[in-house]
This record gives sequence, structure tokens and C-alpha cells, in this order.
Amino acid sequence: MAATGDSAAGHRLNLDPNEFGTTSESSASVETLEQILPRMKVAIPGVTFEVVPNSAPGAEPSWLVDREHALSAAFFLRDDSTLRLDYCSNVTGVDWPERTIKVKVRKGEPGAEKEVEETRVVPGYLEVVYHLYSMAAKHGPVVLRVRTPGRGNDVSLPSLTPVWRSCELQEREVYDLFGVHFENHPDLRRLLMWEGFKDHPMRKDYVPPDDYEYEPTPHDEILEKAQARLARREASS
Amino acid sequence: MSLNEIYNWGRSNSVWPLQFGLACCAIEMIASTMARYDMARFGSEVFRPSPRQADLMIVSGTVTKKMVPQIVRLYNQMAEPKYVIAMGACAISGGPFKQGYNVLKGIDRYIPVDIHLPGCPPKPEALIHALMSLQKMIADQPLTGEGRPRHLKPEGASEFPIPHQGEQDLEPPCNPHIWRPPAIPRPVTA
Amino acid sequence: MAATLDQLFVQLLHGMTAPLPEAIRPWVALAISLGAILAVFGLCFGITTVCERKAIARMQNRLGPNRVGPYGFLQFAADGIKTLTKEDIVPRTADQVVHFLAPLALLVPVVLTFLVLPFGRNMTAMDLEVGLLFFFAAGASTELAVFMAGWSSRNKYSLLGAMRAIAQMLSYELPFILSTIGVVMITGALSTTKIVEAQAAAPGEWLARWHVFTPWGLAAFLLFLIAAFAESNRSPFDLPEGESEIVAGYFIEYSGFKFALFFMAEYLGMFSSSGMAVTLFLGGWTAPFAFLDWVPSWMWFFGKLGVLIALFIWVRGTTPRLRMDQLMDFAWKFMLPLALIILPTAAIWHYAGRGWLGWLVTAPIVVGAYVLLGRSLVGRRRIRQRSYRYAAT
Amino acid sequence: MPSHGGATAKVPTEAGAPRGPDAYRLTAGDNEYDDGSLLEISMGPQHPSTHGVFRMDVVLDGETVVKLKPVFGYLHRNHEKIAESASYLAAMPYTDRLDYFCSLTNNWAYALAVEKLAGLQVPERAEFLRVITAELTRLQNHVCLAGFLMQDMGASGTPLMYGFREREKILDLFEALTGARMMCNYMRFGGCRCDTPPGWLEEVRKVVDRFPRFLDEFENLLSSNEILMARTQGIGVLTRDLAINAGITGPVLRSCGVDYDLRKVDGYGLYPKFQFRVPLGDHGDTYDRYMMRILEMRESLGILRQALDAIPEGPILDPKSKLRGFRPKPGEAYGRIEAPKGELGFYLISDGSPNPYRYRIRPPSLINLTVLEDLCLGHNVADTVTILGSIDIVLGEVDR
Amino acid sequence: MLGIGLIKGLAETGRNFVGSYLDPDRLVTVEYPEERLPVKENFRQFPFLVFDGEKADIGLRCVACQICEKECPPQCIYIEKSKDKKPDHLGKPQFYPAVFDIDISVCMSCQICVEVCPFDAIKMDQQFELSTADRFRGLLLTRDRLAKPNSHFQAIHPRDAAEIDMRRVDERAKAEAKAKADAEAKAKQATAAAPGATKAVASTPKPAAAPANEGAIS
Repeated sequence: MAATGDSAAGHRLNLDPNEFGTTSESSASVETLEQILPRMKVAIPGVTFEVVPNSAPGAEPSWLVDREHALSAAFFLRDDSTLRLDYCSNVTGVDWPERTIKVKVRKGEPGAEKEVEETRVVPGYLEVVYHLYSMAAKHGPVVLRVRTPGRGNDVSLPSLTPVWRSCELQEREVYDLFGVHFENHPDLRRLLMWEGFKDHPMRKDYVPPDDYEYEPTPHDEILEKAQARLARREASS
Repeated sequence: MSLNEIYNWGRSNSVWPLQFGLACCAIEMIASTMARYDMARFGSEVFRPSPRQADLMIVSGTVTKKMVPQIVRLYNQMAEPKYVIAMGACAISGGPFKQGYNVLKGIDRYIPVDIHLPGCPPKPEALIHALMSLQKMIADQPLTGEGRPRHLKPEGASEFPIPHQGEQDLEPPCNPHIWRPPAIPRPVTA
Repeated sequence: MAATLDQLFVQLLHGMTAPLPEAIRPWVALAISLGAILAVFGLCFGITTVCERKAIARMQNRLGPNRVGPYGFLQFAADGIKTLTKEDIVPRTADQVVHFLAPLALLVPVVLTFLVLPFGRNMTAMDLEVGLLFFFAAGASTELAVFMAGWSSRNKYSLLGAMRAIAQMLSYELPFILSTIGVVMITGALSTTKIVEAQAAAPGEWLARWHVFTPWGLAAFLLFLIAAFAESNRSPFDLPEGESEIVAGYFIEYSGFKFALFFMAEYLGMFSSSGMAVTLFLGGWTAPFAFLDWVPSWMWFFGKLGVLIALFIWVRGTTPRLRMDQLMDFAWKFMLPLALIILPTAAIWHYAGRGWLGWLVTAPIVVGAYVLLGRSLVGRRRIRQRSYRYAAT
Repeated sequence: MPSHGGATAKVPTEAGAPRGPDAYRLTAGDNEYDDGSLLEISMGPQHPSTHGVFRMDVVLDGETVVKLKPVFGYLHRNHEKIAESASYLAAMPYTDRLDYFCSLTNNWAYALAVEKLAGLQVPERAEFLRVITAELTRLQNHVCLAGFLMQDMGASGTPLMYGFREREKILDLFEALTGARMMCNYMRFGGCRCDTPPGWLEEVRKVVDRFPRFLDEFENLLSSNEILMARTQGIGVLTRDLAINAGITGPVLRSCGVDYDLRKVDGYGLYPKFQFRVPLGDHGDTYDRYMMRILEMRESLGILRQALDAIPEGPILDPKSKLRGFRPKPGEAYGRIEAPKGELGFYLISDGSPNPYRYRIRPPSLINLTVLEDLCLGHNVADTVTILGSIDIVLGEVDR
Repeated sequence: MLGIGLIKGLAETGRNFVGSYLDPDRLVTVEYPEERLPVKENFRQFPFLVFDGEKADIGLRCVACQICEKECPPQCIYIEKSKDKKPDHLGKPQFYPAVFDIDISVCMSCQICVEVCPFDAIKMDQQFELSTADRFRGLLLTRDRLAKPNSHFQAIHPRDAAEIDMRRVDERAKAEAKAKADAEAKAKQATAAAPGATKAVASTPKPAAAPANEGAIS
């Protein structure tokens, strides 16, 4: 084998953690957002793009696009001659419930500012993440995020299925499990749960049905429920 | 040889499983019919795809709530005498996936199970062992008296109600006539 | 001694019917023969299922049934007892009467076809002058039974199976019959007994005159065999019950003993058409070589039958299934023209003196027709082995 | 690019063209099929050839498929939800049960994603072990696939038996190495769980050396069989553009001539060091999809030979990796590998807690099913079964 | 020509048919209940608890630390800690599990409990013939059914067991040495302080260590 005596093996394995894996190496060939943005602004007037940083070592940052222009941005990314992101690999729904965070804010009179910790409420939203690659140019990924305005039951996003057919089933799944309605999706039905199921189970606040009638090794909440059930049974008998 | 023995000899040596697999365990079920393990030695390689012609339902894998009505219906469609082996942790109790919202915690909530075979997945040998235990169970059954098999009792049902898929869960969550779990007291460990 | 053994069963039957009055004697003889046929082929059915399971198992590097009885040969008894005692389900929506009649309507004609098969010298239950015609007439009516089963079950899969069965069996009926016409032309008789006798070795010859030893006979034999595969719904023509597509086909809703009847009818059909193939082309109960004439004639018949059954099993263990349209293509575009070409070839063979000249003239015709038809069947669809490229790296 | 044959004329020619909602309704207006000319049947969830509990609602005109709707979810066992409430390590045994034929590649994909998330490095010996186990997995997956495909075509078990005969040999290796036949649970973040038992690599070499003989036999048995060729050639033709647009990956993608193998493109693990070729098909039909697997197996054998020759001694786990109390810093990572069925990806979002905030699997089996209807339209019922078989799905991964 | 591929296929199955009588490679069936494949050393099925010595209730290595309970992915372990303590093989007083249940109808044989156990107390068994008609009692393994002697562990996982036994002997030797040193140091102090108390201090670790010692060597 050619690589047997190759010192490259040892070398490769001592890579800087920031460059771990060749995925990030190949992603280097994708232009940065700064290079693309001017072109895109021309193509899609009014689009807002924002970089969402990613602090994991060696992982790619993602681009947040506003939902009004998501579809045209997707078309642009697919059809642009240098980007050619013809392959949408992965569609993920993420639920970010409302949370309170502590922020340090400078307050007070100008000149006499004080750093004060303030609690702030970040409104919840649902997010759909698209991982885009190019099969033609063999580069990627570009991570595209779209967010809903809230976490209600009728939040909607534009469907990207017209751009990439591969989103068809995955968007159905996101609809099923997270409750994001995709506008113009050709066939928006539940994918995994049965028709008539009422909830969206992958949301963080989903409460599963209690069907632990027999639980020999209970823990935490199930233990409590088991105890309550046992108490009821004893009371009734 | 008595009639009882002949009858039991016949049905215990000709257990035709339903060609029906659910998940991981189905692969081990297939493997157990393959050359290495060869369930055919026991006359059980005749996997019938139609429930009408099968004797044994091997519930091999995770039973999801979406799938339960179909499984109960398949069981109802089988002709008596019929047997069930719950193969693998998921079929017995939901197994590793029992914490899931869409997973039924044991198929014995809706249909009577004759043999429980734990393992995740059980080895093919273990399935053959389960089949042998089933054969032994059949061979030992008297045809009269209290210990006779369910299909010979006048009150023994051969069809079981198919649960309905509700808004959150199956309705009813179990068939109380065949599912009677004992209570295991667990003290509060706060 | 050899002659006694050869005529053992004939004598037995004669002895049993001799005390009876002349008027009912043939009927009783027929009834006894029918009983014997049912018993023998019923047992054959049982043994064949076990042998098939064991043989296919061996092809698949495993042992097969070996626990029930000695070497597993009682497996069929266990299966029989179980299916007999199993609950008989008739679907609520099914057409009760037709559903009940279908297995009977399938089994009875199949059993009738055995009546004209010559199992040995003087061993034909009903030696009709038009035996061959009777065979095809009785055999063809099984198609109705299959459709009855599929239709009455009120199941979509069974309906699909029934549709497939009708189309398939009707289409293959043609080459099935046409391939035998050559034999009828050469022997000039429709009686199965006469056909067999015509194939016996002539005095002074060492080789028998089996039709399969002629170019047209070989081709017709293969055609007949292929059609027999299709008529008895055996792999690779088991579309009506195609497990992987339409679950169990026309008998999907049958359970218990009725299902066993279907199963039995399939095997009996296989026996009877193999028996007819033996009769028509493999010389029936005649020995292949004159010096082997001392072996009892019925042994020859059952030996040849066994070889054909083994072939059926062997093919089943090997091939995938055809698709409906390909099945039809094969019947109408390959088998039918070939059967039609074989007819004049048989005539040429007859007039060319049945010797080396006949070989010289007819063999090229048959082989040429086979190659051309085969090429047109495959070539039109551009079916061939491919070569593949690799990505440049 | 091969054009559509007559039989597939109903496939929308413009790749990825969105179709109106009507195209998706099975019984439009409730009485469209009431004239009795069409037959609507539900294949599955219990059907001999839907590879588990998959269901297809098929509308037939005679035996020709007019409409086909896949129905999913009969094996939806909430893997993602369970993983989000358990620790990173606890999700590892669950990945085994995703695509239950290929637990080791699932392990690898998940480990790769976590390693990207936490910045762990894998020692060289562990990388070699990963390559060896992954390629063995590919072999046994493809062997079974070929067998099941023949089974779907109605071969009475013989090719499947031969396939499983070889699979058992590989499973013996897995069992000796990891302790389980199917649910190996072998890889850990930053390496592998345990080193090879004595003599294991020699056993692998024996299996690898004997495997080509089996492949030859298998090809003898089937690849030139007229029935097989007639049943598969020109059936279920997938066009290049549609394949790319629909996110098809793995051998199915390569069967229509797209050169996209993550082992080459991403070069994860040690794959850039190995020499192997990527077979490509030109027709994109069922026969090509079947042959891709057969050819890939031969390439996998080459990789295995190279790996067995070159595997060094050394540690098998990154000393930084922790079994308990593993908490990656907040961030997200997407790790993907070329699983036997296509691109298997894991997308993880960490919020710094011991369990992943979002744990998402990119299942190749599910996404490859996007085009199932396009492939089946205009073909026979019997063909839908073989097309489904040639796409190679495992329901554990489709429904998760 | 039409039919060649078919004949090739027939030849292949024919070869396998004949080969099944001649070549052991072509008849791979292992007749399970009578013949068995050799069990791989690494093979794992369900966990069991190792105990040293003869008696399960004395020699159980488990100290009810509940790590396995927490790490178990399907949560199939249930442990109740004892109120009192028993000395372990080093003589240190430790808790023991008053209740230790494993629901093998849930267990996924993932071996994570074994990996995380710091006390080598839980190991994987290789018994797989567990099919039962008793749904509730047959599949809930209690402490008494789980406890198996170290000799069983040595029999099924010889390499692992040898390594662990070695380590435990070392640990014990070190602990004894340390205890001895401590005792000596104390004795010195004691002799310095009050000569009468020496005997009682030196003899303390002995009875506690005795059963553990037996197990480690057996």
C-alpha cells in the first residue's frame, strides 16, 4: 500500500483541532458570506443575511436568512454559477423555547456607566436548518437557517421543496414533529405520526402520554408516577 | 398414541411462522432461517406471507403505536390454533425505546403472548430455543380440563379488539382482559 | 418373474374385480384405480414436499427438515395433521359458495387427468382413444377454479393473483397443446397408450424410439416442460401466488384444509403434467435401451417422473420470477412461434425417413429458430450484460 | 444522459419540478376511481417485500402503477427525542439500531459528529479499525441487499441464503471484536471501545481472501441470468438531474453516473490514504443499482486488504475523551460519512449540557425514497417491489 | 444465447447441492441444541453481578454507587442502597445494594454499565437461552439471580478476569501494606504513648479482608 510508510498518516492525525476533518478543508473552497453578499443583494433586493457563529471547533458557521426572502435566496444559492449548491443534504427542525438569559449591560449616565446584570426574555422560535452542498463543485457545506416569528401552532415558513426535492420528506417531518407549516409544500401531511395525532412531539415542551402501567425499574418522574399509581391501586382495593 | 398426542405432535412439529418482521429482530429472525441456524430443521421455515395460513406470529421488533392496529388485526386474521412469540426487548416491553412517545410498551397489552424472548436482539440460537420451548409447551398441553389451550375453551376469544389511534395515545391504552401487571412496590428514595 | 412384477398391479386389480358381475366391473375397476391413484400420488405429494424442502435446503447449504420422524420424512404428516385441524376461516365478505367450491373445482379436474396416464404396461385407468384430448380438457378447467378462488375471496391481492393466473394459464395453454401436436402427427394417435407403444424400441434395435431423441421432439419436450412449469404455477412462473409481490395470490384468504387442497392441487398438477411429458416424449413406461426391458414398466414411469420432479425442484431453487408482461412476451413471441415451427419440422422428419437425413435437415431448422426467436425476444429490449466505468480520481 | 424510456414517460421530465397538490392526493375527489377502472391497494405495512413495516399506497391500472404514495412512520421509535434526553454516550447504542444492518457505520457517523463538536482526535490504529469495520459492514450490507433484491424478484431464497452465509462469517468477526452480532456499540468519541482480540486481524484476512470466490459464485448464479436482466434493465430509471436535486446519495446516486462518494469528497477517516475506485453506472436503472453494489464490494475488499497490511500498533482512544461527564462546549456540528446506503449524517447542537440539545440524523434511506414514486410510475406492481429493493432501505433508519 | 445464464445458475445450485454432501463449507448448518458454535470471549448478553468467595450476600463487589443506574441508556437498572455498610475486599466499609433489579425485558445489552463501573462489579453474562412464558417474574432479574461467582466470570471472560483479578490482588496487597504500615506507625505511636493498646489496632483489618481474599484467588 502506498500509504504504509507514508509519514502523512502521523501528520494528518496531529492536525490542529480547528481544522479537524477534511469537511472543513473542503468547505474552505466555498466563498465567505462577505464575498457573496453583494452579488446576492443585487439579485434579491431587500434580503437580510446574518452570520450565526458556531463555537464548536472546526465546524462551519451558518447563515440566517429572513423568511420572506428565503425561497429566492435558496434559488440564488442553487443557481449561482460559482456556488452551485445543487444538493440539500439535511433539513433539521430546532425548537428554541422562550428563555431568560442574563446579559451584562452598561447602564447609567454617559460617562458614569455601570455594568449591570439584567435578565432578558428571548422569545421562543422554531428554526429550520438546511445543510447545502454542491455535487457539481464538490464543496460545502453552507448552513442556511430560517426562523419562525414565534412558537405558536400556525407558524409558517416558505417551503424549499421547489428548489430541492430532497426537502420534500424532510420538511414533512419537520411539520410533523415541530409543527412548522411550509407554504407551497406540495404534500404537507404528517410523515411519521398517524393522521389525527394532535401534538408535535419533538418540541421541547411536549408531554408524552403516561403509559407506564408496569414499570419495574422506574426513575425520576416515572418513579413518582409509579408511586402515585401504586397508591391509587392500594386505595381502590 | 392417543388422539391428544397425535394432535399435539402434528401442531407442535409444524409451526409455520407469519412472514412478518418489524425491526432489528426481524433480521435475526431471518438469520435464524438461514443456512447457519436453519430453522427448517424443525419444520418451521415455511414463512407464510398470508396470516390465514400461519400458526405463529413472531413479533420481532419495536411495536410502534402507529403499527399496533395492524398487528392486532393480523393476529385476528390468523386461524386458530395460533401462537405468539414476543421476540426481543422492544416487543416484550418497549425495550430501549420504551421512553419514546410512539412506542408501545409491550405487545402483550393487546394480544396474548405465549413465549417472551429477551435480548436486543436475541441471537438466532435464542429464537430457536424459544421455538423449541413453544413446541414443548404445545406438546404438553392437555386438550381437556382447565389447562387446555385457549382456542379450545368456549370463552376463549380468538379475536381481540383493535385499539383506536387517538389524539395523543392509543385508546384504550391496553386490553385489561389480557394485561394484568403486578404492582411492584418501590419506596420513595428522595 | 420380471413379467409378474411388471403386471403385479394389473393382476391385483383383475383379481379384485373378477368376482363381480360383468356390468359393474369396469366401474369398480375405475373406482379402485382412482383410489389407488389418489393414495399413491397423495403419498407422493407428501414425500415430494419433504424432498423439495430438503433438496432446496441442500442447494442453500443447509440441512432442511430433519427432526420429525426418521430424517424428517414425517414432516409432511405433521403438516397434514396441523392443516387438517386448523380453523377454517371464510371472510365475512367472501362469496361463501364459490369460496367453498374453488378448492374442490381445482382438485377434481387435476385428479381426473391422472386417469389417462399410462403408469405401466396395461396400467391405464381409462384407456381412451382420445386420451390426450381428455387430458387437456380436464387440465384446462383448473383455470376456472383458480379464478373462482381469487374472485370469491374479495381480496385485492387475490383478485390480482386470479387475473394473473387466468392470463398466464390461458396463454401457456397454447404452446402446451401445440407442442404435443407433433407427437400426435408422428404416432397418428391420440391415445396415450398408443403413443407410448410407438416409442418402444423396435425389435432388433438397441435404442428406444423416444420422441425426445429427435430434434423436433427435444424442442417440443422443452416447450412442453416450460409450459408445464407455467401451467402448474411453479417458479419461475409462480406469478399467480408471487409471494414477494401479491403476498399469496389467489389463495391468500384460504386457511386450514382448503389451503392444503390448493397446495396439493399444485403438486398433483405438476405430477400429471410431468407424467404427460414422460408419456409423450420420454417413452412413458418403456425402457431407454432394449436390454433393460426386464425392469418393470411402472418403475420406468415413476423413475422418469422422479427425474422431472427433481428438475422442477432444481429450477425452483435457482431462478427469480418473471414479470407479467415478460411472461406474456415469452409465451406469445417465443414459445408459440417455436411450437408452430416445430410442427412442419416434425413432418419433414417423418418424410425424411427419420434417419441421419432427418437430423441433417431438421436440426438446423430447430436450432436456427431457437436462436433467432431468442435473439429477437432479448434483443428488442436490449437486455445484455454491461460493463461499467469508474470515476476518475 | 439517458432519456426516459416509453415506460417511464409519466415521470416528470423537469428534474425537481414542483407538482401540484393534486398529484399527491391518492383518491382525488373521492370518486375518481369509482368507475372501477383503477384498483387501489395498500402494500404494507405487513408485506413480504417492503423490507419491514413500510407501506405503499398504490393505484393500479391493471397491473400498471398509476400512483404510488409511500406511507412512513410504522417504525418511528423516537430515536431523536430519546437521544436528546440522554447523555452523548447513551445515544451511541441507539445509533446501532438505526440502520440495523450497519451498526458500525452508524457508530462512526455519530462519533465523527461528536468529535467535530468537541474537537477530539482519533488515534491512527482506531482510524484503521474504523475503516476495517466500516468496510466489512459495507460488504455484509451489500451482500444482504443483493440477496433481498433477488428474494423480491421471487428467487426462492437461494441467493439470500448465500448472502447470509457470507454475512454470518462477517458477523462472527464483529462478535469476536465487539461482543455482539448486530448491535456492536463499538466506537467511542475519539476512538474505539476495545482493541482487537488476539488473532482477529488474521481472521479478517481469511474472510477477505475467501470473499471473492463467493462474489464469483454469486455473479455466476445471477448477474448473467436472463430473468434477472429482463426484470431489472430499463426498470426504474433515475435521471441524473432528478437524483441530485432529490438528494439521492450512495450507490443509487452513483448508478446514474454522478461521481459523489463521500469517502473521496470529504476524505474523512483515513480514506484518502487508500486506493480504490468508485464505480459509476450509465443507466440509473435497477440493474445498475444492483451492479453498483457488486462492484463496490470488490473495491471494499481492496480497501480491506490495504488496511490489513498497514494497520499499526498503538492506542485506540483519545486520552482526552471521557466516558462519563462528557460535556462539549456550546456549538453545533454536522458529521457525515458514506454509509453503505448513502450519506449518513448526524447534526448535533450542544448547549453545554451533558445531553445534546438537538440531535438530528440525516437518514439516507428516507431521502432516497423521495423519488420512489417517480421511479415506479408506469411500471408493474412486480417492479415496484424490485425498485424498492434496489433503493435499499432499512426501516429503522427511514422512520428512526 | 437465451438460456445460458439460466444454465449457469442451475450449474451453480447443482454444485452447491452436491457440495453439501462433500464439502463442509457448503453445509454450514450448526444443529443448534446439540451442536453449538464456540462462544466468543467478547460475546455479551445481559449483565450479572460478580461476587467474590462463596456467598453472594457477603462477597458482592457492588457498592451501590448507582453510576450504572444513571448511565444505563434504557434505564433498566434499579438500585436501592443499603442502610448499613459492609467491608469490601480492601476492608473499607461500603454500602451494598439492598435491591438490585435489572429488567432484561428492557436491557439492550450495550455494555455501558460495565464500562462505567469503577468497581468491576457488573459484567456481561453470555447466557442467552432465556425465553420464558412468565412475562413479569421471569424477566425481572433480582439481586439474587444476578449474583454470580467470580469463577463464572473467569470462565466466560478469561482475559478480562485475569487482568481484573491481578489488579485486585495488587490493590489488596497495597492496601494491606498500607494498613500494615499505618498499623506499625500507629503501633509505634501507641507503644510510645501506651504499650497496652497495640494488639487491638493491628488486628482490625484482618477479618474484613478474609472473604475477599478467597474470591480473588479461587
